[in-house]
Amino acid sequence: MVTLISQWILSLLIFFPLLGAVLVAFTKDAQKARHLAVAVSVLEMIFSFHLIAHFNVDSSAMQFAQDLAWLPRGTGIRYTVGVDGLSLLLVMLTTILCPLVFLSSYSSIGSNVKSFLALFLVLESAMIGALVSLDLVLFYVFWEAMLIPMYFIIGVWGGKDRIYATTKFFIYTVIGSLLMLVAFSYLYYAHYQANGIFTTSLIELYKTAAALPAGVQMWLFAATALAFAIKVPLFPFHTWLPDAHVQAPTPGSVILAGVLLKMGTYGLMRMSIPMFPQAAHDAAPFMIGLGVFGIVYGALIAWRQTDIKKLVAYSSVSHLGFVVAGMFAFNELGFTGALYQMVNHGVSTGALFLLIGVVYERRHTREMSEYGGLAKQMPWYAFFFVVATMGSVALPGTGGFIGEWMILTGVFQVSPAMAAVAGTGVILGAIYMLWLVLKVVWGPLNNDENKKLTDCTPRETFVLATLSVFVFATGFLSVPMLAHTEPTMKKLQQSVSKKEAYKTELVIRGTSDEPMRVMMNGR
Amino acid sequence: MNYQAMLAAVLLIPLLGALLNGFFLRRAPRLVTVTVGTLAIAVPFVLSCLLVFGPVSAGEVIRTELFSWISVPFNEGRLEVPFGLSVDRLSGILLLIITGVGSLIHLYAGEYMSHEEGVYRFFAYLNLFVFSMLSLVLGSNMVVTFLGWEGVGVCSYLLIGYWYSDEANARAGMKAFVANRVGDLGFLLAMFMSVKLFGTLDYSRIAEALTNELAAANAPLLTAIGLCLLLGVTGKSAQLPLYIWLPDAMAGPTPVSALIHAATMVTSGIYLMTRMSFLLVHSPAAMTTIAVIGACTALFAATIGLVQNDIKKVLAYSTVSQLGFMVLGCGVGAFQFGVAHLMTHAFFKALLFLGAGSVIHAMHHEQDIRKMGGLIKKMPITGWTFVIGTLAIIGFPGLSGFFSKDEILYYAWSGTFGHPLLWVLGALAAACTSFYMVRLTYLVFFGESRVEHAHHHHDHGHGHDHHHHEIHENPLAMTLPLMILAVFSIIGGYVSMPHAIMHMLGIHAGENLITQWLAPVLEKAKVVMTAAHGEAHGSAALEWGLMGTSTLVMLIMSGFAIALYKAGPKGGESIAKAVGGLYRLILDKWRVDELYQAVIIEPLKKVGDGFFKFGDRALIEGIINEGPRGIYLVTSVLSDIQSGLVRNYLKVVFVGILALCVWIFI
Amino acid sequence: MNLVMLSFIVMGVAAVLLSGVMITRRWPVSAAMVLISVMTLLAGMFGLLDAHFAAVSQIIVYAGAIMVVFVFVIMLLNLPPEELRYGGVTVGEMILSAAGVAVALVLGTKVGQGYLSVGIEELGILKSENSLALHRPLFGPDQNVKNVAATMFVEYLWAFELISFLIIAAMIGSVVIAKKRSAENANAA
Amino acid sequence: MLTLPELGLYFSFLMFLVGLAGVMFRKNILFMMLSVEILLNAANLAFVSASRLTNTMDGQVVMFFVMAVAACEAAVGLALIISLYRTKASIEVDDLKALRG
Repeated sequence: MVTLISQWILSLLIFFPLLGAVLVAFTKDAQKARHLAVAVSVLEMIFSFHLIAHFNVDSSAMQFAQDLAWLPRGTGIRYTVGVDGLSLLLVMLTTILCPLVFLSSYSSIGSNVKSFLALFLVLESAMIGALVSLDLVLFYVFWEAMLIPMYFIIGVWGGKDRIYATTKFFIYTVIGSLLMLVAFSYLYYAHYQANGIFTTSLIELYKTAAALPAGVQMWLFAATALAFAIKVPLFPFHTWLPDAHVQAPTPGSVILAGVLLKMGTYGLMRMSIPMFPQAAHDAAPFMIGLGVFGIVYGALIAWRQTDIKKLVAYSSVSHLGFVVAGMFAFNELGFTGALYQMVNHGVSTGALFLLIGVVYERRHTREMSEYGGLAKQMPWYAFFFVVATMGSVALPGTGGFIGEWMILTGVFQVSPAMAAVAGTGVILGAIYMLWLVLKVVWGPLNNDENKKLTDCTPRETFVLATLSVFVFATGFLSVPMLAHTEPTMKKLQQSVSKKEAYKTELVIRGTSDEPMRVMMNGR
Repeated sequence: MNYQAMLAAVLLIPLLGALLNGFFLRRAPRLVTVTVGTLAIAVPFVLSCLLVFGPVSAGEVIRTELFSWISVPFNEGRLEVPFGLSVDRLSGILLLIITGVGSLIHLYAGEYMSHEEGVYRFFAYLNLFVFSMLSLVLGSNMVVTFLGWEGVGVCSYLLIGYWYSDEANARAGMKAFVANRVGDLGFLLAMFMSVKLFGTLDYSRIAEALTNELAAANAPLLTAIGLCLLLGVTGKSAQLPLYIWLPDAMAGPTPVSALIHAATMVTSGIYLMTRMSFLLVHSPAAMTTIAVIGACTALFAATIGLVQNDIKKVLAYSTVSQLGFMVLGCGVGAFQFGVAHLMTHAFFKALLFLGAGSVIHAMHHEQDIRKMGGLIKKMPITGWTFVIGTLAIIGFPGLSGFFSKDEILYYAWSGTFGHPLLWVLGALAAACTSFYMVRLTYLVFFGESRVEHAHHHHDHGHGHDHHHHEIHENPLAMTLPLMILAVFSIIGGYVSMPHAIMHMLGIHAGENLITQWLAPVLEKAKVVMTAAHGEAHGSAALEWGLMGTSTLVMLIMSGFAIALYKAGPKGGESIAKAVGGLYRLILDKWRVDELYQAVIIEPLKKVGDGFFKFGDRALIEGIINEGPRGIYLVTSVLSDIQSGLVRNYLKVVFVGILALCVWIFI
Repeated sequence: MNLVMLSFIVMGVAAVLLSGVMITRRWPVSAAMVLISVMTLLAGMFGLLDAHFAAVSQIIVYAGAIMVVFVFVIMLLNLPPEELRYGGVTVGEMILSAAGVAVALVLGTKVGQGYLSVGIEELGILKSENSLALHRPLFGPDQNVKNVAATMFVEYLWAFELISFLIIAAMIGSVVIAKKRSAENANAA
Repeated sequence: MLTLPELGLYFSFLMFLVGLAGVMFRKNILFMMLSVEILLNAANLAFVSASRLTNTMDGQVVMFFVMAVAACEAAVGLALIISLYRTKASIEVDDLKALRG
């Protein structure tokens, strides 16, 4: 029974929200649709606990794998999904963040509720699909499918300049992903030339890609890395992010910061680096440089913003600079830290966007100068704000510290100077985040508008309290969490540092006494 | 109850207290809040006494690991960072100071904050602070120490900005946090280097790994670690160039200033240097830098203290200056006397701050010493204990400050890394200390009363409406801590009695108490120093000479201060006028804040603006937006070809077909 | 040069020439009539190519049904003479026509050498294992309808069904397009 | 050797040229549509010839599909012509410039 569930769990996770989206679309009442969406996402979360419960922490294989025929046989394009240490945490982050986002949408989304919820469920489906797919075409389909709901979420429910922002977001991302498609197509053909069969299986193409000559690898690496770097967003491809964040509705911002940006860094770690180890090595100094420069650049710009959302958006640029720098250090510390930091950034920045949403719904402005002294009027709000801030500035005891500490330690082993420069990001991070807190939470309560503000509702309190617990839980429980990722990270590190192909396999459950390997039929 | 559990309890009870006060006792009566807050520190104090006077004094090191915090594969092995606690003799001293002085201050604060609303927040922060401070000193590896290191920074941030309704307070908190963060970067870098060099962050493992061969092979790296640690110390212990946050931190409630910004948090730098002494002594360059920074800070801050008129500001600069002494002591290799001064300073500076708080409380938040005077008649306990504190800090013979400070000054001249110049700087600083402390005490407690009896409104955002203008002594909850601290301020110094005096008194125990106590901790450092530089080159005559000189200087300066301010605060004006420009410069604290603002903050802001305007908006957005515009230009030309006439399009198709035919068939 | 070949060539030439005549007619009705004869000629050619079913449906569906619609519409519109002018032919169009004729002539000289069907084996249609032809039941060479049906309802079933949807959609669409205007006109009137 | 299907292909080419000329040169939509029918017939001839050439039935099947599409095209196209004529009182193709870039 467990094996059966394990075999189908990922497909369930992918398609259950899709089913939910259909149901939500046919609901009559907006309020009922909201309840239904929450129920669907909570169920999805409960399903996803199966992954944690039955994940084999000693294995780096692709677990819970399923490999079914999809497109006609000759094309070699199959429906292949699986989870390993790299994607597990991000899948969990997605399934846990989504119910919170749906809860937050009760008050932030007032019009076209059903279409919003349906689109959001489609988005969840696509995100999980992109995280678990092990077939390049399948991945590409989900990758692009993420774009469409987000395009509408920003474009329909966004702020004043939403059309500009959403178009920019769309064009940036599509340009990147088209280049990625070209690289995938090249690989597809290169594999055919080398082995005489067509396949888009990621596991097979790891081997093909790593065997390509360095020059070719560099081009392919550049094409895929560009696609992912735009999504991350890495300096200098980040300018879509502030616009998109500022215009997006609160739930959109949360999921954009919480999960969508992680797709870029996930892609780098899943595709670009293990596929083209030689090229990744050659490009590493450059990528670390971009990441580190992005840290300082994003932080300095964030400091000078007066729009709260823009400030947090630029802080994302800074934080994700850490992630990119960490993974290109090519040691376990860097890889693990990068992955952990993705999760932490999702939690703390998600919380910050939710917090901004709370006051935005009450005051309909994002200007820092409009606020001030909220601690007096909204003590719990102030508490959550400070907690989220502490998570964001990587205070020891929060997950951000573990992530940044690992990243910086990892980078230091490779390039002390870069680590030192990146370390200034820690200082600058404190400056801009505390500046935000100073201007919003502390200070005198001067603005009369603010004197009418009410503290968080029970629903908001629940959402924010959950995230606050996560901020600290990730800070102290890193060992049990990272135990899931360790074999994968180790393998990744080994294959990359030796510039060998990344080897993995599909299994239903990772336990060694389970002989149920998925057949690699037709390959 | 075994010792490991006790150790864990010592750390966790304050955290429990913070959680209780922060979440569950929000609506509880004040008495409950205060009791919980105080007990959360007092119980660990009792446990600490059991620990320190039990196994630790017998030479044991108690260790316990709460859980595994970070564990990553690293260079074929693993980098394990457990949440480990250990208490040895060094952390034992700190443990007693934190919980002991902490309990007294909590007791005091319960009364001091009696007019405040929502005092649960204050006690939650304070308990959290004690938790952080304890994890700082109890951490068995650098990461746990760093947890406390940053944790105390955050609590300090929250407590300085406790009265957040005034933005200046919140700003002061932010300044403290950011300045501390700059130092924290140094600590972080030191950690990274330790990982690279030793592959572990556990203090005892590092000590094992650091052999003389390794040290010789990695001398530059060790110097770098030392300097990075020093950066951390300058941030946390308010040394040049990062001291600027401490005077502003006086915006917090006075018990906070006493606990955090005098007795505990700011001394964590000294703790760290002593903890890492075995490593620092391998690098003479780092040690010399530490000593110079300490000496310069001591003098620099003391000069500012000379002219301040805010009672807490004077004490703040005095704290910076005293911290400079401690750093100087560590820098010249006399770590044990740095720690001894840390301890005596914790007593007398906490006493002074609490005394100042008592005055402020009685005067309804008046802090300007020009508006005080003659208070000793109205507040005898506060007054006389304050006098004891003053005598202790200026090094009046027989009181605690005399012993610890003179030992530091002696080693500044004759220590392993000492130099007479360092002594000169230190002695000058001590002279200034005598002057401004006596000036402060005299202006506040003696002479004519200059208290304004007119009703003056003060909007601290925490106003209380009962205006009894009669100044009177505070209740026992506030004076009891003063008296206890006064006793320790008198006797605390005997642990570091100089050799010369010991000889004179006929004590032939070899070393003084503090040296004996800390000998296991500093053993490795001493071996290294002795091997490289030989025994310290002092003599009894030198010791007597220096001691005499500094006592003489102290007496002269104190007398000078009393003579100058006998007639009230205007006494100094003649001198101020004589050196006009210099006076104003010092009154403006050498304008260091303004310098930083102009040299660091403003340029960084400009860079941020520049990045935003030219990098993001002009350059990247320019390319992004102009690119499509260029394409549009081309396509608009092309689109003019699209006449809209279907037949024309067909002609193009026709041409295409013909071309295809020609290509294929002909 | 047997009789089949000869009649095929005659019919082909006639069809091409009549097409030329058709596009130069001034009156739409006569053009439609010429087009019907072209289609009939093509039906004959299909028959000679052994596509008997195609030939029959060419006459019934094309010449019969589709062209009737055309004629019906032409009658319905009843265009005035000034709507039916030829319009000038530009120099560029002349050159294009000349080029077309030239290519056609050149190609014509090559037809006898099997130029059009050269390399048909190399295309691999018959060899490829993917070829659908291999899996198809073949009835005799004279059982054209059976063969067409076997292919259409086995290999092309889905396409066939989709085409049926297309026809329904076109039917509804044309009704809607033609009707909407008249309803609006009625309102305007 | 001259074969029947090959000739058929050639004739289909010629007819296609003529039909294309019709679509290009006539400015009347009705004539254009008639010319399109010639184009489709030419394509049909090519399909049937190819079917004979390769000895498969696919060409003929596709021919039926083309026929069906032609029927749709005629129905929709003629409906459009009617509605166009009603609004613009003209079926001159040069009067329709909505596609202009």
